[in-house]
Amino acid sequence: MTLLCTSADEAVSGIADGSTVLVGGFGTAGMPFDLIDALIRQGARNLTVVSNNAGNADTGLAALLAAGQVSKIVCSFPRQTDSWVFDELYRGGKIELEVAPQGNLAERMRAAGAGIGGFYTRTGVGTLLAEGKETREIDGRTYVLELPIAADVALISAHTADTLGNLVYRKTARNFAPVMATAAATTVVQVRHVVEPGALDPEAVVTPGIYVDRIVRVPS
Amino acid sequence: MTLLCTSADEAVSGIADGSTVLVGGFGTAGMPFDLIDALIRQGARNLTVVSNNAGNADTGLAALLAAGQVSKIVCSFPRQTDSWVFDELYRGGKIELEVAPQGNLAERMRAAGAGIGGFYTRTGVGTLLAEGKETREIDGRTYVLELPIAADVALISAHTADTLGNLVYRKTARNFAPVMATAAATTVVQVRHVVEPGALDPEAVVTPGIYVDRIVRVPS
Amino acid sequence: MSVVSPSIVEHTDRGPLGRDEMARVLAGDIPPGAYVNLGIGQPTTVADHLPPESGVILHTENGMLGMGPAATGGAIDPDLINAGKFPVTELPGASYFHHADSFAMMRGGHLDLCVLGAYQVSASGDLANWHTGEPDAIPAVGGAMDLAVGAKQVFVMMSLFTRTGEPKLVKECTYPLTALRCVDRIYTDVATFEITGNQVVVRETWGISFSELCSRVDVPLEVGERHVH
Amino acid sequence: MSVVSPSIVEHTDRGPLGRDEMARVLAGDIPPGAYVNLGIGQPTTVADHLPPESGVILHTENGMLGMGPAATGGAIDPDLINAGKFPVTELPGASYFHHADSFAMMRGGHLDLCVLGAYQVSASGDLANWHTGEPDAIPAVGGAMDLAVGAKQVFVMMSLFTRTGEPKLVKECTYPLTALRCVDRIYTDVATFEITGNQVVVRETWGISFSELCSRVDVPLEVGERHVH
Repeated sequence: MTLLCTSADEAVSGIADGSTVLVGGFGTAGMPFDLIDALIRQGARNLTVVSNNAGNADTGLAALLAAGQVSKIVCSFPRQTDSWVFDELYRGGKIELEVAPQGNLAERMRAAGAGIGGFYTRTGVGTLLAEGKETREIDGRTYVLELPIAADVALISAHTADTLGNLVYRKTARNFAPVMATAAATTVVQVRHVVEPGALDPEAVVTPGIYVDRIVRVPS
Repeated sequence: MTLLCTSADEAVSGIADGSTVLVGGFGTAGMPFDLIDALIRQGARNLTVVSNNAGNADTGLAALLAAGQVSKIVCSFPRQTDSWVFDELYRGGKIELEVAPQGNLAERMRAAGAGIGGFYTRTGVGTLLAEGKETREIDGRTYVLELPIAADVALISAHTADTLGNLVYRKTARNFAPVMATAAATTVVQVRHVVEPGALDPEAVVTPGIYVDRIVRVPS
Repeated sequence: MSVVSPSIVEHTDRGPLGRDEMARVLAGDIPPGAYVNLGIGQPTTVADHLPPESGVILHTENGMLGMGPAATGGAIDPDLINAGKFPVTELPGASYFHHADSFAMMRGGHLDLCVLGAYQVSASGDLANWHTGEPDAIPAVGGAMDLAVGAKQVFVMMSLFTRTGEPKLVKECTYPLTALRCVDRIYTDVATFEITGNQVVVRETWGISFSELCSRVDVPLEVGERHVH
Repeated sequence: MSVVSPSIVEHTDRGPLGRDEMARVLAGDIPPGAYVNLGIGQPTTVADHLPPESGVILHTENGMLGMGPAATGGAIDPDLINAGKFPVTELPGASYFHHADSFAMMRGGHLDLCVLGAYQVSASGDLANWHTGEPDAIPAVGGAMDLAVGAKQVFVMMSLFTRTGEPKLVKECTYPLTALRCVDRIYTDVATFEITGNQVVVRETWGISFSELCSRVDVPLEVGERHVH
């Protein structure tokens, strides 16, 4: 059952200290700014955040980091020209960092959502990022074992939802959101538009409502 | 580069004896009847076919089996009320059968298409279908290791293609086709309509053209 | 203060449930708004007892959520079928997806419930429903193993006895297994059962008393308790 | 009968290639109709030298095939960016997909070609392009490791020497590796190289002769052969 919330604050209510939170977006495209702002107001601390980047400039994920609510971040590309909030926390030893290849980040969340206990990938073989991980020869090639990333909560944004939680996205703002929606116990979505069931083309739904727990419409 | 063929015969040309061929469809929905008929005319033998079922009545995959071109079939559900062609070949010892859970069939083809060397699944644990397969405890649960199914050729059907090979499907005729398109060295598609690039909604493309090698339009 | 009373309901003033009645009883236990997969064969008939206002959303493993009733006449579309390969319809809010996504949904634990037929269920919830084990049988598993391990809850729907009177609820399955310890409830013509831990609890009987049931099934049966305030 | 002749072309009558010229040389080697991912930074500029009639289709790992040129002015759309997070445009025939599908495409070997920058490439094609290895560096890998193992061919684009004159084509990488034995060709300001088996073959030079190149790079270099009929 998908709950249509009346505010972003309602949508993020109940997120516990110590939660693992998936945060959608690639840079700022698809980042759920309103949900993050609400999470800052809500105040959950000691969070593990999984997101492609570690925040840009001073808003969105960067603001959550600046609020001191994140103890660990799992991402593929923290270092950016405008990642100064993360950079300072990291150099000050105030945040733990796990860097994962972007494809592993995506595939590990997909695995969590798909009931896969682990998978073998060629990505990272022979590199620092595979150190300490199990490797295995399959058909003459070396693979690394990667494990799922499951989460308590996913915060994502989409373009339009119907009231059953079916989602469509817009252009490259889609990025990680559909995968994250499958990997979290509770998926919270900010959308620009909410429509009635039947208004979305069933052939074009990207995230079926089964993956969506809470929706809030935000001004675009 | 996607090649627009003028006939189903051209589309299936060059399929070698001994090939592994993925055949789309769930029952008859989405079955590429015209491509199969062309493959019967083309005559490749000793094929391994991967498909959800083992043919219905006397047309499509059943006709390919009846033509004696298939030495092994990998499927989830061969036994149906109208699978008499397969049943007779099987009971006569004239075809080898590998039964796989339907989810493993789909996920193993996805793995082949996604560069995954193997994955752990809970499906089949403790059953005949996991006998002889490696098992492993992950987080206190038992999983079975399943390996990819890659193929030489995929024969699938879609509703509409653009000339770059982007595909959209129709309702539950979509089924295995998008996954099979990723798992074969050569993907051949029969479609009802061909349109120019730009005519399909980029948000609604299901199979990007990168996975499609040959297209042929067939009367619907 | 609370009083503990047995929670079983015995309908001994009537005969066993008919197939349609079984489907209705099971349908009544499906929570509103649940995402449900109904296995092929008898479980499919449960859909006939789910009113639209229940908000239950049906999944079919061949790539659809929001499946509607069987299609008839001009509404029959060969591109729109259920897992049993019968023509069905589409409800508002439906979505289509490919087979790997459909089974990821199932295997990833997103379906609230599936309903499956069975040859046998063991006292610990092992399920056998795909293979008779006979030497000349052609094995066919379909999505049964995926559903059994993937759905949050597995309800089985079957007659309790074979035509020759053998119980299908058994200590250990003799048929080849579909999945281990996966069944949560069993809906039969003469009783409904809940498998909790290693207990088999009888919730309701039809045309048979609890004590007679115990004598005909070679599995220890319990009566549930209800706390009455 | 065929005559074997060296296939190297030495442009010693001019200086090294500028960045734009490097991009043009590389672009000229991309087969028509290829599916290509251009890494962030310098490789992105290759797109400026791919005419529409080449039919080359660009992939961006943040979920798109059919990426068009950079967006400017009113065409800038914050929902439509490339992997470097710059605004881009959409070409007819484009498609969008989520990150797992995008990387499955990459990792599954479906891209014909990717172009990456590098700190170092070894004689056997090992690539180092994600981490300086300095103790205070913040590591950031993005999609580099996935691209390097996934694309059918990996072209590297870099200056051949560091600012202090050290060659970046080395016997063994001293920087942390991105992937093993993955690089097929190296496009630099002074030469292009092909890595075949364990040979490094020089195809073309600019502003430097083959022999001078050999003296400045601590890797055995070969001259390719061409069969002339």
